[in-house]
Amino acid sequence: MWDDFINAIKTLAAESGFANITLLHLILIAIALFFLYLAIAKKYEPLLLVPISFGMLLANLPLGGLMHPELWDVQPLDFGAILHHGGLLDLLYLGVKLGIYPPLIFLGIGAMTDFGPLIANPKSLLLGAAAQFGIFGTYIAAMATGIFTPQQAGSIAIIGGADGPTAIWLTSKLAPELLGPIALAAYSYMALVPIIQPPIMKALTTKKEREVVMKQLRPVSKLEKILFPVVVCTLVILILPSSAPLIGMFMLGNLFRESGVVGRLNDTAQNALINIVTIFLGLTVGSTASADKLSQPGFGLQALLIIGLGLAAFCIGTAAGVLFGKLMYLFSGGKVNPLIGSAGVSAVPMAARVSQKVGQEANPQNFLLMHAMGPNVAGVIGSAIAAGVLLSVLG
Amino acid sequence: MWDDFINAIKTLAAESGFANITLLHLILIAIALFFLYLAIAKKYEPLLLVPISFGMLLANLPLGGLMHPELWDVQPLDFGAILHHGGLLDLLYLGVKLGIYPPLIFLGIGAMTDFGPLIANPKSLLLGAAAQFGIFGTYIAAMATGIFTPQQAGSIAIIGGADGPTAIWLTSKLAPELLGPIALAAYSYMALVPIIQPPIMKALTTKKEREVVMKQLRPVSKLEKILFPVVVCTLVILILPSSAPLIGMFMLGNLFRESGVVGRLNDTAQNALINIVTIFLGLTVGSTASADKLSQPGFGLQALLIIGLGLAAFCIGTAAGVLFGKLMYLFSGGKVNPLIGSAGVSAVPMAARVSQKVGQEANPQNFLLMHAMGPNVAGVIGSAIAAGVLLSVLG
Amino acid sequence: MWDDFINAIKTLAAESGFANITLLHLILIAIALFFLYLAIAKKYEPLLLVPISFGMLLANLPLGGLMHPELWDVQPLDFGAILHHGGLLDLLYLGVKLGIYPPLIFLGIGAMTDFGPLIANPKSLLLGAAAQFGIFGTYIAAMATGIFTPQQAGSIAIIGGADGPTAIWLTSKLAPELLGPIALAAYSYMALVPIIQPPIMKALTTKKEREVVMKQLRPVSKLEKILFPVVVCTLVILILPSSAPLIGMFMLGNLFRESGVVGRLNDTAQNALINIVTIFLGLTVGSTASADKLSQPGFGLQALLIIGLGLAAFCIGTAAGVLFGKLMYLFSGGKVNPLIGSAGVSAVPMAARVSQKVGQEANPQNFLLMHAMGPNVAGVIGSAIAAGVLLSVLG
Amino acid sequence: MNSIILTLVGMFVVFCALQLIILCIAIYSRLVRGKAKNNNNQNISVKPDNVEKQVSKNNNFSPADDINPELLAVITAAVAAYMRNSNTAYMVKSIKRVGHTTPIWNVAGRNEYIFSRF
Amino acid sequence: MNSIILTLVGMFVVFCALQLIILCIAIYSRLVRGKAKNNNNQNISVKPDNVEKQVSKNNNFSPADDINPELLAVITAAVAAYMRNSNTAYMVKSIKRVGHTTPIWNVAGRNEYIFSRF
Amino acid sequence: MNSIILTLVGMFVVFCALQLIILCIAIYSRLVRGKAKNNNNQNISVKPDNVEKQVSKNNNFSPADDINPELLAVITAAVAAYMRNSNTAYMVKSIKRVGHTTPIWNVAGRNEYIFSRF
Ligand code: NA
Ligand code: NA
Ligand code: NA
Repeated sequence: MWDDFINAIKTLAAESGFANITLLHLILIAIALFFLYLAIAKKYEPLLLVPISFGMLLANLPLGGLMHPELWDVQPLDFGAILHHGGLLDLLYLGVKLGIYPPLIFLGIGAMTDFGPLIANPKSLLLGAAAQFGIFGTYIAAMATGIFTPQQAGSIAIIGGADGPTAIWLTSKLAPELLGPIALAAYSYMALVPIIQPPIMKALTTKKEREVVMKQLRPVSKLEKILFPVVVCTLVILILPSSAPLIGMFMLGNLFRESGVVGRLNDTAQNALINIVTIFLGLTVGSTASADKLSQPGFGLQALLIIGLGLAAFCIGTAAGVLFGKLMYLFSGGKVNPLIGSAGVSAVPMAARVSQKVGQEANPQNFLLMHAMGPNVAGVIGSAIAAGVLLSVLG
Repeated sequence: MWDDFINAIKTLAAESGFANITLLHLILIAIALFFLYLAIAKKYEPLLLVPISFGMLLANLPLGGLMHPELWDVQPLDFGAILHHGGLLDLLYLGVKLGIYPPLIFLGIGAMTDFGPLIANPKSLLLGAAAQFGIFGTYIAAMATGIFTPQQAGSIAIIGGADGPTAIWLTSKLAPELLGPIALAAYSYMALVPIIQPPIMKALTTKKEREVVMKQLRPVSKLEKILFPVVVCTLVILILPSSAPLIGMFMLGNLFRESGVVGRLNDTAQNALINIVTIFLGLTVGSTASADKLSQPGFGLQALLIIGLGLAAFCIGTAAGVLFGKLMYLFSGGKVNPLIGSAGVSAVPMAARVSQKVGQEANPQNFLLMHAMGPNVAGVIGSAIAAGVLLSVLG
Repeated sequence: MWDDFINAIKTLAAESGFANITLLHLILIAIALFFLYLAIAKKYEPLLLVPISFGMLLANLPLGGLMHPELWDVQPLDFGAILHHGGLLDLLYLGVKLGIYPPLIFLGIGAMTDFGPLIANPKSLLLGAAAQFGIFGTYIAAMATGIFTPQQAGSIAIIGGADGPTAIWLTSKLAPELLGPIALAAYSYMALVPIIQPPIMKALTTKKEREVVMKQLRPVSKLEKILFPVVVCTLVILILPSSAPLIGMFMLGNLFRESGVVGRLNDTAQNALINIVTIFLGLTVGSTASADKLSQPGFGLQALLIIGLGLAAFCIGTAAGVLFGKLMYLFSGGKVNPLIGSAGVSAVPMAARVSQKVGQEANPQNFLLMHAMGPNVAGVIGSAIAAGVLLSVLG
Repeated sequence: MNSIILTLVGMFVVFCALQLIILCIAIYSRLVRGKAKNNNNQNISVKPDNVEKQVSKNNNFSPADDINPELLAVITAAVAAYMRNSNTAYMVKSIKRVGHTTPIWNVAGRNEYIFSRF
Repeated sequence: MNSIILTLVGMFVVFCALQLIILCIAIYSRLVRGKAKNNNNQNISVKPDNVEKQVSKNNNFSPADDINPELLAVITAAVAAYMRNSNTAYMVKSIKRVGHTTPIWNVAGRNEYIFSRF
Repeated sequence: MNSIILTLVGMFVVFCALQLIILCIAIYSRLVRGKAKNNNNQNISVKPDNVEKQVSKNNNFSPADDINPELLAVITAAVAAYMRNSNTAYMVKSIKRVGHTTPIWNVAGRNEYIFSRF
């Protein structure tokens, strides 16, 4: 009987995580804990980074069976196998893979977004367009490295959109094998916007430009705000049908908000629904960064390049926004402060706050926040369109 | 390189919605915008009509790929194909097609419904029964047109139930090809109850009848309220098993409410859960009214007939309720005001308010609201039973 | 025409529940109503027992078609058939069968759990370990009856974990045919903890032991609370990977709570999400106790044995906890009150309150609540580990 | 099935089902109320159960009385506190319930809910 | 497709789309505001509709003014009520909005929501 | 596997796992508290971080003290305001927390949450 006991313990020990852990597991656990630290102690986009890094932690404790990367490498997907053999995170990951979660998050973000400043100054949409050069410039750079497929390059480039759900949505369609690192890079750099942007903004502008006080925005009527989501959604989807899931749900959420007649739905879209989806999305996206999946040769190099290219994407986008802002400064006869251009990268509302802060450093009487909110939300629309282009061309 | 650029733009342009839009798309977009206008500006049942009409708008922007009607025309359904090729709305539409959303909405409605007035005056259940003649009378009329199958006629008839989830539930089972128009008609006419009902009510009653002041309802104890959902659910499902999904969840919701021991579940059933389901249901039901689906010949005529028959259904139901109310007036020796009969069509709480308003016009001291709530909620039970009969016989 | 009418009524009557009800249906309906009574009038764990007993009621109204047990008896499961032929509760039951609901409930419970008292006095974890002897002792007893398979015995034994989601999770994997009775027994005995435990606690302790006043717990810093879920989750999953779904989500929920940076997610995890899942879980677990499923010979005996063994499990667990408490009393030189040992069975927070109450009876100045919370929450971790062992060995 | 037959069958089933419900409600209501009356006669002292019943008898749905001067003052103060910076003078002339009238039971439930959060 | 071509195409599409949106906004804004101005000229009496418009013009986002002394006192009292049993003296020196500035419309909506629950 | 073996194995694994957790908690608690003590010695001025720690030390769970007279008065007034139209005299004799005792940290979190909504 003692022997039976010892044997049973030995069997369990052999099936334990301690007996099956590898160096790669340990490295990835350390990375997960590092991002958890950033999320909690440094408050780096905690709403996403806490679930993402915890998902990454769970996926790298060996044999937990929560996530089975091999189920997702088959083309086409075998949904029967996923249902029969999938773990908890495999099943929740269906919502990512089927493209359900990111549009639902956009629904909630739409319900939280005030397009008033954009409607009051529609020209700021152009700044939101210019900043998308961060995406396409990075695409060129990623292709130039020669180690990424066009699909992978497009997914890396979308980090420059500074918009998490868009990045996850596009990557899950183009290059799901890179989902974990790209999501981590996207959210980390979004949290780092206050550090990344100011030097670029100051380098590209003169103090005189930064001191420009913009004139107060006109009030926007309720009717204009209600028409906005309907018009934008119709136009953008007619131009670029592949952007429909993101833009459609984004604008539906905003219509919930502005119509004022569906308070219940508005409340749920920006609370219970988006929170539930955020938990599921974060956990499962994080769990794609598992040692089982990432042990293919060359992945370490790819991950390092993603970190570098992601940073480049933010820098290029910021620079393009500021430079286009300088153009508008010139053409408007000095009425536009070029600092609001950097907000065009999205990263709502962080980038707009950075514009405000840098502006106030140059001139304490300068309140750019509301003016920067225009390009800021325009950047979300802009990156959704850019993602649509990348999906149309590369998908 | 310039040629490459031009070619790429040309390809994208050829794949754009502008290049692929047809007249039918434009008509349906216009209809969607019209219903959106009614929902927001006129407050016509906005909780459902905003998502429904937005879903219709999204489904008619060509090539958006959110909804693929061809996936749903197969018999039996190919769920693998839906998962592999479905868009966002196809996937959410699974909840309609599998019959999940309407019962969950009934769960929430049950949690919001107070059956107190009905328990205090159980005879008002008969008024809720009489008003269901609107359903069956319309069935006769729809069959008489000769262009509908019995299943389609039953789905059109259920508009007379004045109960959105019941109509959607039955139609998705009997005649899913008509889901969009029937849902739009049902919710529009529910919003129009204050305009449709009063002339019929006044034409069928004398001033003396309308002036009847009914005696105050007795108080209802907590225990009676707790027993009600259990008893009704058991009885109705034993009589008509096909009504189980609707009646079962309706009464579970009400038990959450009245039991007083599951406040958390009650709260979630009538808030987060029903709101999430309402968003998904509305969007996807609206998206079934897409040009791709509706281009079959004869659909325009069908849609027009649905509008006419739906109106007839409301009128017949109202008239039947009022006439039965007159019967009760006679048999009770003038103690029952026949105006509360019209509330039996459901359309909670609008129809009960109409009874109150018309009663007060005849006699300013007349407060019929609580008395009309009895037939009003009875109408919900009545139409769920009627839907069960239609499903049993035609399904 | 009269004949047609009579025939149609006859057909409907023949398809009605009244015509198809059997004695077993009636017995199970009576049992369902009895548990509904306990849940509402006696407040026995109403959050779960109201949905469970209502689900049981619905599943035993014949021909309702909400649940089809025959779909779940196939090995391996035919998900296509479930989607094509399943009723509402079959579809919701997928979340139980695929192991999704219990971990999500653990997410919410984790978000509601304060591990402070456990961190302040880590030794109380041993009491949470000792009480798990209730599980394994019952396993020996269940196997000794000779009528259960090892899988069934393991599922019955887990009742002794006094933790509903863990019991449902393990049973749905090992012996789904017993899910209904086991869930009912688990939640009923959890509600009966204030009746079951005190006699055992008093019988095994002297008055002097019960009078021991424990010294005030040290304050626990925020950092210690944040580290706890991460450390415990990592350790436990490395030791026993099969416990990952429960422990992982439990600790993620707790991290949401303690990190303080994801208030939105914390709020949703412990409200909307857990409530929605509780409704679905309760309803479908209850509906597995249907006459259609339970008509196999010998089931009655099995059910009676489950009732007896479940009670034994609680008694053994309580006794083991108290006895281990006495050990700690000895080794600590009388500083530990053995009464806190009984809280190790879980049943949060009921068992801790029982410790408090029995302690105060012996010494009115004795406040054991906080000290008993340590073993109490340790018991949850302990039973999740025990469930993992059972799954590893028997699954 | 002929559509007229279906109509007859349908209306017959609907009426039968609802008539049966009426019967059941009548029966159990009599039982419940009979029992409640007995209880009232026996126990004069106000137990929690009876308090509930009494409160439910006060359930007279008079929306006009529902909002009393004190509450009005509190609400006015709150509105004033919020609105101060918009340069307009406000006077709360009427406070209307939005949505349907709330039975006293809901109010009681709501209060319990509010206090349970303290 | 060559990566430079893709970049050109992408930026072209993004700019075109957003330029088109600018056009549309410009057009419908002019229509809406023209109509609103006409309405203002015609109706001097303050109708509900106009009140809405006026309030929305007060939408000047001055966070500093948003919290006035009365409200500060109320909040301070509430904090004090909660915190009394921790042996520390508190003084509310500054109250900051957490999160983004709330437009007046949100405040109005929130108030309506609060009152609808009474 | 023999059921007694399974029991031994199971209890062994449960005890080992929890014992390991005890070890880890003991180790990291010592580290954390050692560090906190050092910080306290070095910085006498009250920084935000330290305030948090001090508050958490006041976490003494005395439910009786939790509700002070002022708060009682506020609640009484609120109850009175709601209940006025039911013809009954009320006196708030005791206010009990519903559910489990709330640690001070929860109160702090709740307050932050409430204020973030202003
Ligand atoms: Na962007
Ligand atoms: Na009806
Ligand atoms: Na336990």
